[in-house]
Amino acid sequence: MDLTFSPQETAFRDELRAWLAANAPAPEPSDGGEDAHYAWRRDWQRRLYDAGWAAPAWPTEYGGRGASLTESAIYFEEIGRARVPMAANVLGLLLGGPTLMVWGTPEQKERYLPPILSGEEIWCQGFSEPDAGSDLASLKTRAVKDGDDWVVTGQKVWTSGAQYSKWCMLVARSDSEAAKHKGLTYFLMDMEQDAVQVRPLRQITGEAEFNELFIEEARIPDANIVGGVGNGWKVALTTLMNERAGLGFALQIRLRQLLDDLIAKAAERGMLERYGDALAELHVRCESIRLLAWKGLTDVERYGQPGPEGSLVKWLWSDTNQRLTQLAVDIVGAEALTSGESWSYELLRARGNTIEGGTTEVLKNIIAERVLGLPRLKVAA
Amino acid sequence: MDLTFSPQETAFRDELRAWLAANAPAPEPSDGGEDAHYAWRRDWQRRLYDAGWAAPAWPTEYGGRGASLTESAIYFEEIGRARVPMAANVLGLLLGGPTLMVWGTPEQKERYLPPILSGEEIWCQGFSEPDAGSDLASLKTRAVKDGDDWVVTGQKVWTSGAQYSKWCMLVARSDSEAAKHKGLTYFLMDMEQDAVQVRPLRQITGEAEFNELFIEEARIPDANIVGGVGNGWKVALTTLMNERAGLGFALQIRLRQLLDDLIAKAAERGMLERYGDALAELHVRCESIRLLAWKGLTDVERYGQPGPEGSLVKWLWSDTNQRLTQLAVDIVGAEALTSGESWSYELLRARGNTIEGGTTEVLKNIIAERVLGLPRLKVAA
Amino acid sequence: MDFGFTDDQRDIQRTARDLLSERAKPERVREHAESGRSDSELWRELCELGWPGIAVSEEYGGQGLGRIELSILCEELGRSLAPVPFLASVLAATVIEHSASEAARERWLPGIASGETLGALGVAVDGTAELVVGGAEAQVIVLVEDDGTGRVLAAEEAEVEKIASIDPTRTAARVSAGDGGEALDGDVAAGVDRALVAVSSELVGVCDRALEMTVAYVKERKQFGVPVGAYQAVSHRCAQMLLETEKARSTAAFAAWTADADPERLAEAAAMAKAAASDAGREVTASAIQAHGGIGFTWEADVHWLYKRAQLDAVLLGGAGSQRARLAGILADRVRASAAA
Amino acid sequence: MDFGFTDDQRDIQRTARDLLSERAKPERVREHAESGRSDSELWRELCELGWPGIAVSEEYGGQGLGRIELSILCEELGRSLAPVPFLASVLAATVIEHSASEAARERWLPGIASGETLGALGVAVDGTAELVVGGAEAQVIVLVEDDGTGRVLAAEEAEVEKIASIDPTRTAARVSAGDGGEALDGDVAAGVDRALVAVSSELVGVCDRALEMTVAYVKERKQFGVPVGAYQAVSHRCAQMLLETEKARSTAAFAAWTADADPERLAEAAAMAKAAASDAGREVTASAIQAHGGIGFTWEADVHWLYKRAQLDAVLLGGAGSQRARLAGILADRVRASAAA
Repeated sequence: MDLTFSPQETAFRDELRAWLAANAPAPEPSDGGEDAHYAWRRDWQRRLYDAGWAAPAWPTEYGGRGASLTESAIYFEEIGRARVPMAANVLGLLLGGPTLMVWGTPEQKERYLPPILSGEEIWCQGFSEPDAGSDLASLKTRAVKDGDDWVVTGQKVWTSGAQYSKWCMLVARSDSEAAKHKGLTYFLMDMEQDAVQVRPLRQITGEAEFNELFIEEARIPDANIVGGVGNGWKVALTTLMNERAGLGFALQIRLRQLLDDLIAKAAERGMLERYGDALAELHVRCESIRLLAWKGLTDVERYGQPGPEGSLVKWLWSDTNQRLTQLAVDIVGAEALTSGESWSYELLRARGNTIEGGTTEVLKNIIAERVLGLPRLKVAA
Repeated sequence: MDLTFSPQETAFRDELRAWLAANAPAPEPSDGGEDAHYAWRRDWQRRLYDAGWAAPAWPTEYGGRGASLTESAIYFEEIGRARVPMAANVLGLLLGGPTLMVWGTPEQKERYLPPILSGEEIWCQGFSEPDAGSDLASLKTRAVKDGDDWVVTGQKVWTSGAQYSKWCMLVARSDSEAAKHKGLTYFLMDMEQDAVQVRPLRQITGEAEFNELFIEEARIPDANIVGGVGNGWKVALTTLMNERAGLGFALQIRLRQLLDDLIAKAAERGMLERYGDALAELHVRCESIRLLAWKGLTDVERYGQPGPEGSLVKWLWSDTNQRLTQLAVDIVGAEALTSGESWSYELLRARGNTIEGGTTEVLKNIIAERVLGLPRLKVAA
Repeated sequence: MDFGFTDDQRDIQRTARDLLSERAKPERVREHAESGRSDSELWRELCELGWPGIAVSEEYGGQGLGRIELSILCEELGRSLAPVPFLASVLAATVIEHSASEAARERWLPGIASGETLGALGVAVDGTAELVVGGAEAQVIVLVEDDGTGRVLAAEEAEVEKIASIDPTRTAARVSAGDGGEALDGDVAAGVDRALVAVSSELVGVCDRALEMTVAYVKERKQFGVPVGAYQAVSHRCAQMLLETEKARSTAAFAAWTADADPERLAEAAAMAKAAASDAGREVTASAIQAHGGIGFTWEADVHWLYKRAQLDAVLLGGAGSQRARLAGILADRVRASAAA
Repeated sequence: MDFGFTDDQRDIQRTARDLLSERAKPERVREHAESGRSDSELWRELCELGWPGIAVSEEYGGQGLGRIELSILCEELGRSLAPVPFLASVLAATVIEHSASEAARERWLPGIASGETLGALGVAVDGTAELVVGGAEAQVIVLVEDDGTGRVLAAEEAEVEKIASIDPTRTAARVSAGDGGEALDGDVAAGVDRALVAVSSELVGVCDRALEMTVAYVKERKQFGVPVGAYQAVSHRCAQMLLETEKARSTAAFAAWTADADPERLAEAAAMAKAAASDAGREVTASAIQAHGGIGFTWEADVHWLYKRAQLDAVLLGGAGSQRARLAGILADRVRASAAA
């Protein structure tokens, strides 16, 4: 057990930290709405890209730095610590690219990876459907073969960045006869066609981070299938496996910063004594999240696969963020209930944490079944 | 809404309170173990009986006072408040007697009710089985007809007071062909026969409040069937419905007393400030339990059946008692972890509260299905 | 001993629920919330029915009914989230009636009772209240301080800065008293305690509605072919929501009863009610969002309005922590008194 | 950055687990607990293996290994509940080594390291510790006060009154120092913080075992024809037990690591570890009883021994509340320092 960074890891961190200190993003636009904000994040990705910092975890052959897992975690920690935004094309960088590296043909890699990295082509994810929820096997979007193309019809939901995206990682049912998770295929769907309509999905915060996709006979050529017809389930799992690995470290640091802000606020308002117990408990949780995240990384490095920590970290993080932002209402006062203030945004946004990226209920099921080996409940309809 | 007692209710309370003040039970025996303790409670029942206070809720024709529901609740509150024990034959008085009043033949009532009331014949309850848990329909104890008798074989568990009992309210499977809950019959089994063996079931407190019953071809005459052959499910439900009604008020008062003791202890040790928030929350819960218990009574009086409050009260009470006794460890210190002290006994005993008389999990199921009308989960084995 | 409503009280409850389920449908509430406007048409109707004056005594033009009747209306309005300035106005009326001078009572109460005048009540520190619900449209504002003093001010006597709170079904403002208005000289605590009960009852209504919406949703929504409400993760969550709601409801009912029938216990009962209701409000509405899954996080699902209302009500006139601190003080006094006895 | 054990550490863990699963089976633990006797045969064996001296430096006859190695043994002994005076003795050794005089170190440590001498450590108020685990059989007792002072005493220099705690797998005593023994003059806090880590690790072992027993039980036990572990009420409870256990485990591992590698962070890390482990110990073992249902409440089911051990360990050297109060102080200092910077 050694919880210090190696000289190489320290050098990586120092280089990045120095670069971030010298290369702040442009000032965050105060108006222009979500479009202006997105343009700002795209500009920021371009700066990262130009300096070789857009996706350090990608192999050098694809334009990354071949960063180790630890270095990759450091990358997200530092991005969070510097309070700079994520690169605009986060789904392409974290999910789409890595999925192609595993399942893509040489032609696909050559065609798609460079514009993901530079941010020229934004990617979004079309997995969830209104009636499917956590149940990927019950997807209803259909893909029907028509010559060298597939014709796709259906509805997707929770697709973030769809309005800015060129490509959608789409899982659709290509064989309605096959068993539930066997008839799925993973497509790259061109978003620039009239058959695809994007409708923003407004959240309780008032903003629209996500969208609904209405797909009415969209056309996708054979060449845009990833991993082969009928193999969509497996390919999608690769994407999902990548989902939380790096982001966890950024979220963890963000939580840390929020807690530090809250402690400072409590000190300022003379409330450290009164809320000391609650703040200390949040501190224990934050530290535990950090430690469990690093432990998960060690497991991957040693055994090639993550331990139970992934689901535990997500669960503990989301629960802790909700407690923290709720406590903030008591400490910060009116400001935390005033529309447009950052504390009130955090309070509302935190409610999504236990739903997005696997609800807490689903995470508990996963822990019970896959980690503890408890029997799966068979239900009769 | 009127949360005061009527003149009649006040008179009832005052009479009882005065009697209790003038008629304390004999001093609790300090040695002689459980037998001496039980003899003491039996003696106490005799005193209650002689003064007409053994079962005020029973109709006057059976030797009670025909007390109203409110008066009955007052009775248990006062018994708790005076810190005197329950009558020894508590299961006969609260469950056996009332069940017979509904389902018994005139002969059965005449034969069994008087010695229940006087405490001459103690009753115990033989419902639960080792493999059945909350699932009454899967009882395995068998009753086979043999002439004018039934021959019973099986095993029961959680029978409190079995070693002192003359009669056991026994539910057994009299028809193995019938659908699960249709083949049950409710018997009164004479415990004074060699075919019935009682083995004490030691609890985590070290004492044996409960027993296991091993029944090997016990004989029960036809005359001892209550409510008819095959009607055991319904008769047992009558017993179960009576189970918590009155006891809740005694438990609630006991909780109140424990909390008052704990607050006094916290004051004595200068810890009121530090544990003020936790103690205040316990106070809110105690008061809420009291109010919900009274509300339940109003519902029964108005609509003839209890509202959702019964299960809520049991749940909230058991959870609150566990929190209270755990908090006591922090406030009282070493004494609460020392074997034989009352606080350590309460700490350990409280762990049973969320299991006995319906586990919290079962109570939540009941609330979800019967109160909120949520669908029952159908499971496939 | 009777824990139920009288026939008259049940009539009030039924009438209110019927009216609001007709006149304050979710679409209408959303429409007003989104535009940040009060529902003046509905308010006029409620005023005609005499709602704002239900607990104001007849000598000041009110109906002179009790705190239980007021609690019934608060609960129903909490259920519906009707965008009307009811709660703020009755809170102000309550404190004015209990602790302002006769002149101030005569000046303000008839207008509040008829609905022509709007009131608001805030807790101030050194003369400034950071968040006064209803403060932006009130003509009369009552500010009370933690030390038991208070002032009643005409709006123009105060510095009123409008705030957009996260709950746009009501207005809010930051209010500073300066030297304006008139000091309260009566029993301020008695008024505030009654106000706490009214807020608690609104929270009970919010919880009740959140549970109702959730139960309806989880019966319909299916996952793996089964209604999600059949899974214990969901059904036990709903049971927990009911427990919290009933805990809040029972203590609020008790507090409303003590206000009229046993005022010596009111301080304790009001603190209990607000502590239970504030916790329940936060937890039950958060649970409602969670049980709705992804849909619950969307604007269109409407559960978030309940969450936002609960967040504001939970801190209004002091949150659960402050109420428990008060209670702890009461318990400490009691144990000292019994030790001295 | 590496969060795993070294090969040597893994060997220690495996060896300890194998040995204890053989030599400290539940029947044997129960037998000793019921008769209130230490398992002297097992203790002799552990002493021969050098366990009591694992973290004592070589100059005092120990193995001179680190705090992580000690934590591994504490966790395994916590898992097994072996009725041996290990924990009490190493707690005393830890404080003696860090803060007693050279003479006291030479006097006591070699005996503790070999197992011939038994030690115990208690937190005292005005010279009296109400509950000292291992105190009834120790030859050397260390008492520390909240103000950072402490004394080391031969048992005969103190007033030792045996107590029957609810955990009969160990002895306990009330200990008063009087004027006996010798004042500690070194860094008492550094010793106590390391002791806190050892207790935390024992609690992690207790939690781990409670979860293991529970999972095994709920896979077997059926209700309505289905293993109860398939129901979310049970399976989600088990997931929660794992979460609590891993939260405690990760902070205890961090604290053990800081003790040797980053002592400046030890105070914070030890407080975190003990806070997390104390809460986890209480909650996980209580959950284990609940998940076992009626059986869990019986003496024979053996889960109660874990519950009882956890109850004592949770308050040992300061419970979760005290640890969080310390942490709050550290956080306050930090925010003041950064405001000043």
